Amino acid sequence: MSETPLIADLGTKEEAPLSGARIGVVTFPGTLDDRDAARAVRLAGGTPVALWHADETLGDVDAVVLPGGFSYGDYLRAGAIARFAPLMSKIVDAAKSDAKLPVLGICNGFQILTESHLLPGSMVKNDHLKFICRDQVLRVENAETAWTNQFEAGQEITVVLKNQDGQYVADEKTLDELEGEGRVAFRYVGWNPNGSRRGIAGITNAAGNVVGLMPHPEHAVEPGFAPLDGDTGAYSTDGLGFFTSVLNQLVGGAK
Amino acid sequence: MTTQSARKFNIDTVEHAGQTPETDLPWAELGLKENEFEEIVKLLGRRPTAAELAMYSVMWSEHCSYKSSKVHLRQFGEKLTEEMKKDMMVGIGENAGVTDLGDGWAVTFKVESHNHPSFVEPYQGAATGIGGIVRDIISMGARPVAVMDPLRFGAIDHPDTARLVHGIVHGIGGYGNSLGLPNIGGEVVFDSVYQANPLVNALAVGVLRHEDLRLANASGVGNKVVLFGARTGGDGIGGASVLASESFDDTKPSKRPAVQVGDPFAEKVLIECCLELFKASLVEGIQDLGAAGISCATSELASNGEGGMQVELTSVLLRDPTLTPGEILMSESQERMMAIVRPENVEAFEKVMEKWAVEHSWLGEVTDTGRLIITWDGETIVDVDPRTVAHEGPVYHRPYHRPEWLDGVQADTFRSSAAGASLPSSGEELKAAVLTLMASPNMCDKSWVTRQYDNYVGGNTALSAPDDAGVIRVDEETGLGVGISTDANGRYAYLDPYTGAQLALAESYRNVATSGAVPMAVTDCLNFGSPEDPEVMWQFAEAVRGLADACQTLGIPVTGGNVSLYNQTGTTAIHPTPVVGVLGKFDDVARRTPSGWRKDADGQAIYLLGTTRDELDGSEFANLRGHLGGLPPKLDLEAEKTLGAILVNASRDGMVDAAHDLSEGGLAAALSEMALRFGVGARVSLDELCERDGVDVFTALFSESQGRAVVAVPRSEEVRFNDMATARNYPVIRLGVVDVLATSLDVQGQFELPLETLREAHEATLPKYFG
Amino acid sequence: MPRIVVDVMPKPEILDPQGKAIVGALPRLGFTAFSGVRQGKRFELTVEGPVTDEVLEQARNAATTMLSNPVIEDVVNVEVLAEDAEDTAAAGAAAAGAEA
Amino acid sequence: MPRIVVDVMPKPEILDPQGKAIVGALPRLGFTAFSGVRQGKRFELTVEGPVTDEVLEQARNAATTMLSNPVIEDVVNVEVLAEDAEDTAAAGAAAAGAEA
Ligand SMILES: Nc1ncnc2c1ncn2[C@@H]1O[C@H](COP(=O)(O)OP(=O)(O)O)[C@@H](O)[C@H]1O
Ligand SMILES: [Mg+2]
Repeated sequence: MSETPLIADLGTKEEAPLSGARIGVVTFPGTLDDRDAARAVRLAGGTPVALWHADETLGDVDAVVLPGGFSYGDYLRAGAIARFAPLMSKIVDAAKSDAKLPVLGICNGFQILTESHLLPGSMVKNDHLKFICRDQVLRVENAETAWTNQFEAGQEITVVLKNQDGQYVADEKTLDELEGEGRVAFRYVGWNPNGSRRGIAGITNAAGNVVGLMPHPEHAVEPGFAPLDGDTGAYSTDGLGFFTSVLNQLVGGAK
Repeated sequence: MTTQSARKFNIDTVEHAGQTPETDLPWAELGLKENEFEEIVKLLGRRPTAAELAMYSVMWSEHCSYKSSKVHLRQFGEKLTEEMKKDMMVGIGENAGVTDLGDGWAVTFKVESHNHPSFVEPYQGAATGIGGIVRDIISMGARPVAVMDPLRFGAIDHPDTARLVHGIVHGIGGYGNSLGLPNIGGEVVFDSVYQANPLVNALAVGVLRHEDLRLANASGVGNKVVLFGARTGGDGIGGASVLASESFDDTKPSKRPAVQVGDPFAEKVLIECCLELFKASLVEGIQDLGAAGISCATSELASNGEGGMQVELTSVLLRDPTLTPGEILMSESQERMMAIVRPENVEAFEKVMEKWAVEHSWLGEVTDTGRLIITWDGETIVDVDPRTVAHEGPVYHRPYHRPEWLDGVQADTFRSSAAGASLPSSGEELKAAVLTLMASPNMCDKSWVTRQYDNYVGGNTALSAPDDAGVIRVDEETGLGVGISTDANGRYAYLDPYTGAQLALAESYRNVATSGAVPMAVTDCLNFGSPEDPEVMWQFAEAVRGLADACQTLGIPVTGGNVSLYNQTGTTAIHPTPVVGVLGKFDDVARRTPSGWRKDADGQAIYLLGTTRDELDGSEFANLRGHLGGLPPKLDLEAEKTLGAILVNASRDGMVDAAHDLSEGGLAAALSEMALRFGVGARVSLDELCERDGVDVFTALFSESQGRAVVAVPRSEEVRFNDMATARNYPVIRLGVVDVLATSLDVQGQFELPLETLREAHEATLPKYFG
Repeated sequence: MPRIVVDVMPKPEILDPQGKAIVGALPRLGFTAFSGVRQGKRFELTVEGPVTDEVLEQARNAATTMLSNPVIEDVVNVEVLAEDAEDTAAAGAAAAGAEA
Repeated sequence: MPRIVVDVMPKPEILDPQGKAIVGALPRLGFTAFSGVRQGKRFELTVEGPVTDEVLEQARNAATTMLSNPVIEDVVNVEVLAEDAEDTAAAGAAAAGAEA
């Protein structure tokens, strides 16, 4: 059988060739996973650009990541106060403009996107009322968006889930619309870890440039610091696909 | 904003104190002893003002002054060798110790207790425990990078335990998760001795570049003193609020919250804001505000620096405008820091505050008068030598003696007791015993707890629960990193506190080495009963002596820690519980060793390092049968060093793919945990081991002999691995092989335990009690 | 079905991080009229039958023992919801609540 | 100083996990009178001066734009706190609040 040291692949820090695309990563007071998101962008071959919530302009970034954390402590509602940051109105405008700025909201970033009404629905407390941190398998339901075009529809990927308010809710009409338009981007596979309606882990807007999800792809990008794939027992770097997808899209690459 | 100078107080000034020597002061209510009060009068040459009394009373409390423990803790310094000092950049005495990692990197870590507040209000008590230790780390100039939480609860089925478990775990997660600090390890132990005295110890670790190191001193005459972060409220002053009398005014509200509420968002902002200050070199000295609040920060900064400081107290921003000066000095409001800033940096400092929307107020400046002068609206209410407040408090040589009951306890060995009769011996009995052990409250799976903690945030966690040590990458370029473990066994320390403390250190050391890190430094949190009980004091003295001696033998220094006394209800003290944290270094965390074998490890050889003796006294097995007596396992520190070196070398040279130390629950626990880690089975035989060490199968499985570890060795490395152990004269024996197809732990000739059965038993316990 | 409202607020002397975060954000949205905000909890308890004294007493007890943490919170109000009050008489043995 | 209360409740059609947990726990403590529980939020906004119509309007706006999320919550009440009402007249330009 295999004689290779189990952890050997950690040493190889191959980074993808730089594409030159500039991906903004926004920091709000209370943001936690901003450095992690920047690392993921870099490992995927993009150039991370730090953005500050109070900035008045977006600069010349080609896409934006709203990372995880507890902006303003999530004290009022997750993402509720961050939504009013000066930079958010710029992001909302750019996302809705003809240029269709690609925006990815991860965890707290997803919550900010729903609070901003860029994406429908909202998140409430996990049904078991506890914070949960686990390795999570997702099914990619829509592989056509700016952030998922490097996956295959139906593909199962392993990333990290960690949150307190991760239960996705929306009224039945909205849910039916999301399903009908193929806008459910990711679904939990197996046990539903937070009671989300219809097992929804992430959604996209109609144009496919704005994607939000509760799990954390930026924590599944580097062997040794990543979740384990349940089948193979190896480290999962499935999260890289999110960032290579947007880089691919930015250079005009088709699926 | 309220200007407090407008407020009507009948202020007790220094001048007034001089004129009214006969005034009755509530020193006893503030916890001072008569001799201590007399000492204060002697130091000042007059009666203290109300504000001075407030300062001395909090700073001379057991918690802040270490008055009962100081004479013993000295040994940690006295027993330092040159070798131990080599990498120690900052030792005991500062907010946290600092260890050099090379390449210009350094690491700081410390463990502290928040036991009593967590019993009163579990969520907030535990949350603010994390908050407090993290501020200690920030104040060294470091970025906090991880936390750990050694916990002790009462009996798992006691009605109050669920309240404490839920609140405390939720509080630790609620605060730590919100700070973006991965939780990389801890302990969960249940024992009825902790019923009304749960232990909530919190450890934080931070990293810094050498040039960012900051100390808590106020140097540079004319430099400014600034208080920043949250506003000051009545937190932690206590319901008594005897200082209401300070204003000789009974119209003010006397209700002061004894409970502090944490604001993790404020602390997260404080972290980022401090790091920006350090990076731009905008602060000269910095001190966190914890116990004793402004009293502590001003007196420590002043006495560590030029020796003088002048502060105007009405400049402090308040959350509760009715606070008296004494209360402001005592308040333990969270999420505050005090810093010393050069005048030319004031503007830049304010820019950083503005960026992060952190409130701040300039309180005064550093002087060379040797006096700490605090004014209230210009009138002097404190005029003291800061050293007498901060460092020259009372020191007690409390009487101690060996408890008379100890001989009886030590004579009551497990084998000789009724509990030790009819031990499992058939394969079926042994199998049942392993299942019972692995489902027991102390040995069961802890993921009900650890799943509530973020262990991924930061992207640098290389190992966390359930591995032997938490491992954090420090430098992304080189992979430089650290591994940390915390351990304590209160039952061992009860049977013999000297050895018990050493065993805690040895286990922690072994855990760190098992993960592949070279042990470098120690932090400790000494949780004991009342120092006024000579028998408890003896336990304390013995534990400190044991720990200091063992550190010397192992060659690693204690760089910081904390003492928590009075953990007792009535005359019943908790087991002495010296929690020991060991920190080790990795040149490259890519080489860290997980505590179980993976799916691609089929056919790897399983070896046991070390010797198994008949050592069941104080063991988890004895605990299952409700027995506690005899002597704890023997400890050979030289053997532990050798074992550590073998494990570190094996990891560095890629000779082992998995390793797990043996501690509570012995070999039975180690093999079960290794198989469950990634759900991969194994076939082992204990025959050769039993023959070599002269023990029966039961003893081989459940003895808690020290100096042992199980490793999985790839076939290609077996020769090298054996040679290395033999060259060092360390006992090593091949137990069997990893078997990916086997879905069980097969102890040949004895029993075959399906992993599913084992997992179910192991994982069901905490959910059963806590939902 | 009648509902009983229980209002719980953080004790005045206790730090309220929630309220603090909100009060900091309000002016940025142009809401400048407020100098302080405190955030508490409001519970609505649905009662099956009529709200007897015994039921109200249960609500008061639940408020202090379970719905609030007396160490850091005060129960500031326990009352029958006015808008339900007229139903109350008619309520009788209505069907079970939606949430049970 | 006068305070304005804003009450926010989860929409009836949105499952309220906290309310559900409470309704499950109540009977275990002997509180059997309640068939449903919903947990919402209560905000108390402190006003510096008198509560003018303009101030109340600000409170209503803050309630719908920031203090609640219309997708999942309803603002069920915005009113001046009764117990403060008598102070209100007298309040005038009192000193600043503690929480700012
Ligand atoms: N309260 C806790 N917080 C975080 N991790 C914990 C906690 N309790 C236990 N763990 C982790 O669970 C694992 C098993 O704990 P324990 O049996 O005490 O380890 P060991 O015997 O190796 O010291 C370790 O990885 C430990 O760090
Ligand atoms: Mg271990």
